[in-house]
Amino acid sequence: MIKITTSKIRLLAAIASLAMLGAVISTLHAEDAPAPAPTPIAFTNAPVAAQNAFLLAAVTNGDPTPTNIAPVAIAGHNAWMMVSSLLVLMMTLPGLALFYGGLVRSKNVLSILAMCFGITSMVSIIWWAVGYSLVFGANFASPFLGGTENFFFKGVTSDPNTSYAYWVSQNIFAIFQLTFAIITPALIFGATAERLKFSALMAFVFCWMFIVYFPLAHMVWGSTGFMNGVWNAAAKIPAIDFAGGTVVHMSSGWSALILCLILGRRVEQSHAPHNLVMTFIGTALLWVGWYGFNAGSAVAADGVAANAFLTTTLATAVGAFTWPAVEWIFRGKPTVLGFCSGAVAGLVVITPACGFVNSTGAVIIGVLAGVIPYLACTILKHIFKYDDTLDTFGIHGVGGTVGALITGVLVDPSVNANLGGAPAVANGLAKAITDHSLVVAQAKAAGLTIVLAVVGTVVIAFVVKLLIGLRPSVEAEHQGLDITDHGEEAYNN
Amino acid sequence: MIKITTSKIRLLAAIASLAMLGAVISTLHAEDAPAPAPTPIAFTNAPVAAQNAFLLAAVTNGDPTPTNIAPVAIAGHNAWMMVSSLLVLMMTLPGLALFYGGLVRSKNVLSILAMCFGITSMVSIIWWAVGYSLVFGANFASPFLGGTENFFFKGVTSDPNTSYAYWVSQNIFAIFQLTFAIITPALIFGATAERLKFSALMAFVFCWMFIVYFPLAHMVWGSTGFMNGVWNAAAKIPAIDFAGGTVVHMSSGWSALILCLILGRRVEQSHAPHNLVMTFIGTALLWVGWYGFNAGSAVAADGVAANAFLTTTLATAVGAFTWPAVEWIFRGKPTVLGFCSGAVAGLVVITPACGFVNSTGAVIIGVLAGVIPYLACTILKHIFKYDDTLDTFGIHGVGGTVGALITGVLVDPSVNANLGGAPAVANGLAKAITDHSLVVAQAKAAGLTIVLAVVGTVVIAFVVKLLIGLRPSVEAEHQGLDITDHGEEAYNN
Amino acid sequence: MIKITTSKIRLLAAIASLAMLGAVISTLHAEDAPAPAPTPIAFTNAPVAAQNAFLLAAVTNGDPTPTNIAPVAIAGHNAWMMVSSLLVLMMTLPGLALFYGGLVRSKNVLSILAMCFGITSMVSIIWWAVGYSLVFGANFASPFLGGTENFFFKGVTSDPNTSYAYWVSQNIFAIFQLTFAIITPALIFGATAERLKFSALMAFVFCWMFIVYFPLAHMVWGSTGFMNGVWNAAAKIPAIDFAGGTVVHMSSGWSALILCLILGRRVEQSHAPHNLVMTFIGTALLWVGWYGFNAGSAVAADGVAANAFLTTTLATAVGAFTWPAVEWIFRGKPTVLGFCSGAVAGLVVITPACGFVNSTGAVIIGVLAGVIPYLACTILKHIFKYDDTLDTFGIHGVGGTVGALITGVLVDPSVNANLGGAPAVANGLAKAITDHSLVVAQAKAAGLTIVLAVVGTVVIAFVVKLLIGLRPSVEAEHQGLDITDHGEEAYNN
Amino acid sequence: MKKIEAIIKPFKLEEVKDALSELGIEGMTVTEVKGFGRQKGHTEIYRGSEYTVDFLPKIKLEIVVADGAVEGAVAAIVKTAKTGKIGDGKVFVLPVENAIRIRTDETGDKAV
Amino acid sequence: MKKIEAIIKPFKLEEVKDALSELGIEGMTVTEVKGFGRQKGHTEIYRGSEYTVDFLPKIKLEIVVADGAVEGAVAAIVKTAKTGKIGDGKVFVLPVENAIRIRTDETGDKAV
Amino acid sequence: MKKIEAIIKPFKLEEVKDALSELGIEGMTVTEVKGFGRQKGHTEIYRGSEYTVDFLPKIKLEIVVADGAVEGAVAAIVKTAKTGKIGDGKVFVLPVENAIRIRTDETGDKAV
Ligand SMILES: Nc1ncnc2c1ncn2[C@@H]1O[C@H](COP(=O)(O)OP(=O)(O)O)[C@@H](O)[C@H]1O
Ligand SMILES: Nc1ncnc2c1ncn2[C@@H]1O[C@H](COP(=O)(O)OP(=O)(O)O)[C@@H](O)[C@H]1O
Ligand SMILES: Nc1ncnc2c1ncn2[C@@H]1O[C@H](COP(=O)(O)OP(=O)(O)O)[C@@H](O)[C@H]1O
Repeated sequence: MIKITTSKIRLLAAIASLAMLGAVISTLHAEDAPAPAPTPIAFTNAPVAAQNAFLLAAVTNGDPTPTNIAPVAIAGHNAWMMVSSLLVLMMTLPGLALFYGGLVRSKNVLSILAMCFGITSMVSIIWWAVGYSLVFGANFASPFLGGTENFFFKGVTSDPNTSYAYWVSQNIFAIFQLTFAIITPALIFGATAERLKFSALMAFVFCWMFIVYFPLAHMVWGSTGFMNGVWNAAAKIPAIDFAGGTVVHMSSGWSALILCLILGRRVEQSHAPHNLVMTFIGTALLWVGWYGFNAGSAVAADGVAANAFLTTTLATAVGAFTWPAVEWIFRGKPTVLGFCSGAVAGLVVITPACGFVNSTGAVIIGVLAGVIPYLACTILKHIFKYDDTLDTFGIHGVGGTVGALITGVLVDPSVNANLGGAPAVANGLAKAITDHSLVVAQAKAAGLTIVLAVVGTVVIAFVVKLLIGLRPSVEAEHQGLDITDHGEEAYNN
Repeated sequence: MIKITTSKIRLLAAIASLAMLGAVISTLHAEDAPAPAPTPIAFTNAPVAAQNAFLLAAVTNGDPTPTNIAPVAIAGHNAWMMVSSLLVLMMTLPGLALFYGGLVRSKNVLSILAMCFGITSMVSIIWWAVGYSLVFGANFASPFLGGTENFFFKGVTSDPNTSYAYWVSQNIFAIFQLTFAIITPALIFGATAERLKFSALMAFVFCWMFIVYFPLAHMVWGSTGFMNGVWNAAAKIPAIDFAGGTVVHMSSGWSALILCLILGRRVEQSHAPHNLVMTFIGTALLWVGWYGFNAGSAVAADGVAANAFLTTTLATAVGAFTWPAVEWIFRGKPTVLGFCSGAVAGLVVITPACGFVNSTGAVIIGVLAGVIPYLACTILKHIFKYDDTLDTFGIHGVGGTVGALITGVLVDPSVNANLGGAPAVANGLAKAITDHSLVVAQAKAAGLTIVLAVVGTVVIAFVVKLLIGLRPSVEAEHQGLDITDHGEEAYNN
Repeated sequence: MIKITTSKIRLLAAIASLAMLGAVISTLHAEDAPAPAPTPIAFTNAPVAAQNAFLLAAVTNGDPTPTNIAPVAIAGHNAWMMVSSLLVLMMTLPGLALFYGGLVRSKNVLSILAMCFGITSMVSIIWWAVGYSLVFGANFASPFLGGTENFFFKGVTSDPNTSYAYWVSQNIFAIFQLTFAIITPALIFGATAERLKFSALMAFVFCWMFIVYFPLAHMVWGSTGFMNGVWNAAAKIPAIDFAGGTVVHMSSGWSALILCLILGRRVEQSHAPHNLVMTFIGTALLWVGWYGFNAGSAVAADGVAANAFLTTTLATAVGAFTWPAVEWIFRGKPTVLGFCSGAVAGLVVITPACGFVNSTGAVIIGVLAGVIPYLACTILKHIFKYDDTLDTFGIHGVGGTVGALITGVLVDPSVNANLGGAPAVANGLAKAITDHSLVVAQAKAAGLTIVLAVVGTVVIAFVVKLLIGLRPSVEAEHQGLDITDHGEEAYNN
Repeated sequence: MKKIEAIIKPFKLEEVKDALSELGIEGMTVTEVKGFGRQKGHTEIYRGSEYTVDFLPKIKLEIVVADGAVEGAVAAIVKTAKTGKIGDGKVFVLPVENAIRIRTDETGDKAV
Repeated sequence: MKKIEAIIKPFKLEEVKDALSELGIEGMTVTEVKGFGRQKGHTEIYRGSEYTVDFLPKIKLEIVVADGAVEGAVAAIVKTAKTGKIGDGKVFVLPVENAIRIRTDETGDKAV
Repeated sequence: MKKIEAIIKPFKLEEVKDALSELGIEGMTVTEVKGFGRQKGHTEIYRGSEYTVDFLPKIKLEIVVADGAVEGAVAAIVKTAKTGKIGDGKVFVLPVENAIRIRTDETGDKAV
């Protein structure tokens, strides 16, 4: 028999009405696509010099515009971007799920896995239907949202979308970006672990994508984005964020803080992680997968990717060294959770910076990552007494904010020629770097991100609370969400 | 001291005689290799235009034939195919092993791991000795089996085998295909989990490779294959199967059904999975690895791979959304096992279609994958009361069959130019697509696959039963196969 | 409050003084860099023929020297080397940690994870500061150590370091090599598991990198290296070691033997692995990651990498087949640990050979790997009664030595043109291959490696023992190192 | 009141539980234990090391019942848990002085 | 001397332990057990298969105390472990004939 | 008949088992338990949260023996399990009214 409970009806109603809302908003400013570029010539018709320049550009991620030959997907770049995409997917499934899952009690581990899986599947569908277009489309010609032209992946073929990459198939680019849209909301639920209903989660994320993620991602990475300093000549805030310090970590971290405050503390007191080996595996897979996240954000297998690869490694290793070293000095013992936390913090803080700083910058970032989030998780949290279960705010919120700001300080234009490209010159980014004033734009971008995340989360959380409620009953919390929300137990005999 | 038990002698005898048989059969029709192509010219001696066309073809997986320069292994494609190969290996070790292993009781988990590992190692040896040649060789000039020319990997060098890929080293291609030959028989043993002797498994798989897999793989993918619609101008059944709906999933799924019927039900009644986190990790690694399986089946990092990457992602996400959604509606709760099952079902059903359908097709496939295998596992299985322990038939058999058929319906020639290539025109595939009649060829291919799998399995199972027996004693089943077959326990203190 | 214990002060003192020592030694012979090569011409200024030759060389890892155009990082190779690097990182985190961690008691599993993580982070910092330069620098012009020119990654940019790879960014190459420098010392601690203090480990590894690893790696792989037969025309011992039979496996395996002898036996008697599934996952990830290790050691996605990919697969599969087959025959049952051990042994023995032997050679190596380390772990160990907890010596020491020697026997110059390159001709390697006398050079290289590892380990171990002690108290050993060294427990509820 | 402690083979648990339920026994407590006895263990070999497993997995059932119910309960356990093979286990009967149901504060026979 | 065996809900362990400590009871032994009783279990569904979970996780406390301390200890357990919901558990009191502290060879009441 | 319950340190299990076997005691049942007592636990810190571990891993041995064998068994346990350090554990002796061997229906002293 079909069981339709009231809460399920409310959930569906909530989702449906928000879908409406999203669709309405998203078509409001729909305009025609920008005028097409002049017709390119066929490779075979181009002069030999142009052909060769084109081929060299193809394998080194150069700019083919002068050759007037239409760029095509090139094996080396496509290969790297497919790998990067599957690596970032692996960060969520199983990486983050294990990292978080190991830290909760055994009676709640499945609820973590279900949240990661539920978000992955739902966000994929939204992304295909409207999300990709709202972020990377252009026909709104708006600094705040993309366009409608790629709804339902219309026009998302194996040819490149040259607004974002000359040599990578657009369908791979779309999936690569999907994996970011998946992991971002999944990060939030570390802060609310062990006391948020699965149905509430799904409704929350549905709304959050439209209200927080899509606008923010467009502002930072969209070709017409408000804060896209590197690629949008008209960016009002010429900030830089290589792989998502604001879009991914700050947005999720600050939303996590607000949501955990709204939820209140857990019923049962603090507890030990149920399986630190699981958390360790998750950490290791996050690190490995993060190369797709960071070096993949070059959207090419070029020198910028190579630099991001290097800086990611160093910052993570130094973070993983510093955090337990601090523990060893102040607490007497270096812990495995300290190693894991330091590595993740290093990854978080280097994220916005990885394609813009050199190896020395990366080491400095690693040290900061081992200290500041450590203090946030141990001292700040105790002072303010919020129950950030798995320290999402402490690591992603604080770490992301540190990363956004420090990128403005440590930026080294010699590692990334795009920092001096035409758009950067036009919108003032290049000058800000020479003047050492980039940190101002970074602070503005960080501030805007915090406002959007906080306001968005407050609104959505109260709507969801009203419609279907956020917390399970106290009984259910005692019994564990695995049985009450999913009717399963993780471990049997 | 050496313990030679009777069953071991019988096992060796069985293996040896089948090896004989295989070798005899395989050399029966050995003929000379086909006439060599006209001698190509050296790159440096070719005209500049040809050189440039060659280089462009090299990085975009184009056809170099017009340039008359011999193709070579190209970094981007080789890189992608090495990655794909290791991803598909990861699907079996540890992916499938964990997916299956988490679902059995803790006293049988090692037996699952041992089966995956045993198959991996044995099939690798067979593949090197004769398998690759029997599938991808040509000197039998037969639609049903390959040839003898590559026995013991003779001639399998770092140069491309241009019958299958212009720009990928043949040794990588051979290993890539090996990973398919490994996972296919490994899938079968989900249906017979907890009640099949390890020795029986090894003997069964040995025979099954020769009788079912090698012929089937040649028919579908061999350059002279009976059902190879895309590449064999002389294919009798011009069907399509991008990454193995028939070869991998139908063959294993239907063989699994038959084998579990022959074995009979387990002694102990139904039980809960011993570790759903393990199953979850396995699922995630299957998903991640499947990109090698599906996008790797383009045997290049080109636009077709890119499309397969996209469709695989969408179908899987939608499958993972639909299955637990159906559970939520009909059973009251979405389960983690539902997410895992839906994802795997999505992956199975998209497999034959991934390089041939567009994103809308992928979403439709995802929905079907979340519903039809669900019904097979919950209703069909109860009606017919077969003990398909881990639902290999329900997911791979049923899902694979759905995939094979639906590919014929949803095929979109605009995503894959090969569907209109010369062989496809010659054998009628191109016309079938325009006529919307491809599903007929697909049905024929599916039917032939079922017949081969069923008959092959019946014969082999009875032979193995006769020689060494299939099931452990009831005592052993109670104690668990880990101790009785391997003398080990998975978990200690 | 800050807890500064005596042992911590001693540890810091030890590390500091060794850092001094290292720095002093490393600058002793610092000289100017070798004379720069003639200025290359820009791509656009080169003749078309040269441009095309350059482009073909770029995508096939050819030698661009004749074109006189400066090589650049090429997408396909960069992509493969980024993938290889993250694969080798994955071998340590989580691969090796799980492989070892599953084999110890549950009260010591975190100590294994902490050692892997601690080594990863500390070695990364040393590598950035001085290690890379000491191995791959050149300004000492010494066969025993590199140079100072790349201290703190000075000059390590996204352009290639053409002494080691024409088409790969140097920063990726530096990280790729870092991952080798990480896993090598991490291997050692299998032999001493369950009875070595974390602080002692860190101090030991710090010293060991300077005294054993950096010199050895330079000797074998440095462009001016003493035993670098393939690339150094002036190599005194023209030996070959494709991916680290001597540098990685022999050095760690022999050091492990010595260190476990110095430590003495564990307090508690032998025990069963606490989680064989964990060990299985670790094995699978080691296998998957090892493709980065072996095929990545071509430092290009070319035909040599392709061959290494093939041979690695075959040797591993055959090793994984042989070891449990031997168990089945002599002990009555094939074990999962046998499969895992055989696979790892296969990987170890093929490591030095993978880029130099053909598929038949790989199969022979697999058989040897399944038999000789098996005997070392079961018979040798019992005869000499050393407590090599997790058989690091049995598998890596013995297997690495077998691999180094057998490479000299099975080498096939047809799979790797570099074996007949100019340096190989100059230093006698090419002749040794034709004469079938290469095994002599291999034996010399192996002998030198053993001497360095043994002497280095003895010295370091006694120094560390003196300064901070090696073993925990008997009480601590009973309680388990997880609580005593890290204040955590792996598993809770 | 008596406490019946039964050590049985794990796969017999369901059957024994059902038999006791049929007798109207509504409560019991189950523990996973390891048993050492006449039933031989086995040897496991991990690479070179032999490891003797003497302790085999068993289930311990604890059931507190009124004096009058002891005999029936013991008989039911013995009957359903028997396979006739060594290692079937034991039943022990211990005196209990009092029982309290936490929820209701009931004591004595009413509490079990 | 008596042995008190209390079967309680897992999340009550800390509270009960603290209550006993306040009474000056310095030792106890805790086992994770599964309980079968009036408290209904639930049904888990794994794909097609239903799986009924009758055995719910409980904690068993064992405390050996001098005769005089029994009453207070039992009262403390009952009070703190009570939620008033079905499944709160039981307390059983069994006779103990002797107790020995391994470390010191002390016996009887001094040993507990 | 008596039941001896011994709470010991985990790494002493093998030794104690061997000592009992030498006395001719052929059966026992072992449970992993957590003990709370005079032996101090430790504090674990997970990022910011302190977590006090009072319950330490112990092994509970249960051995039912004929009355005459009690003394020897207890002495053997105490002797082999002693390290002299706090936390060595306890031995309790409880009366048993009956024992039945499931396999053979033997009862009383013959059953143990
Ligand atoms: N004297 C004893 N005291 C406590 N438990 C015992 C005793 N003897 C046997 N047992 C338990 O009963 C189980 C079965 O005993 P065993 O001697 O193997 O076979 P059987 O019950 O057929 O005689 C043992 O594994 C152990 O758990
Ligand atoms: N007769 C009994 N013997 C041993 N344990 C019992 C008995 N009855 C109940 N229990 C234990 O007490 C727990 C709670 O009992 P239950 O009947 O569910 O609720 P309540 O204690 O509220 O009556 C059970 O789960 C079981 O562990
Ligand atoms: N009164 C008691 N009742 C039941 N178990 C006890 C009691 N006192 C101690 N124990 C058990 O004995 C173990 C050892 O006791 P403890 O007080 O730590 O040291 P010692 O045995 O040296 O006095 C405890 O961990 C607990 O399991």
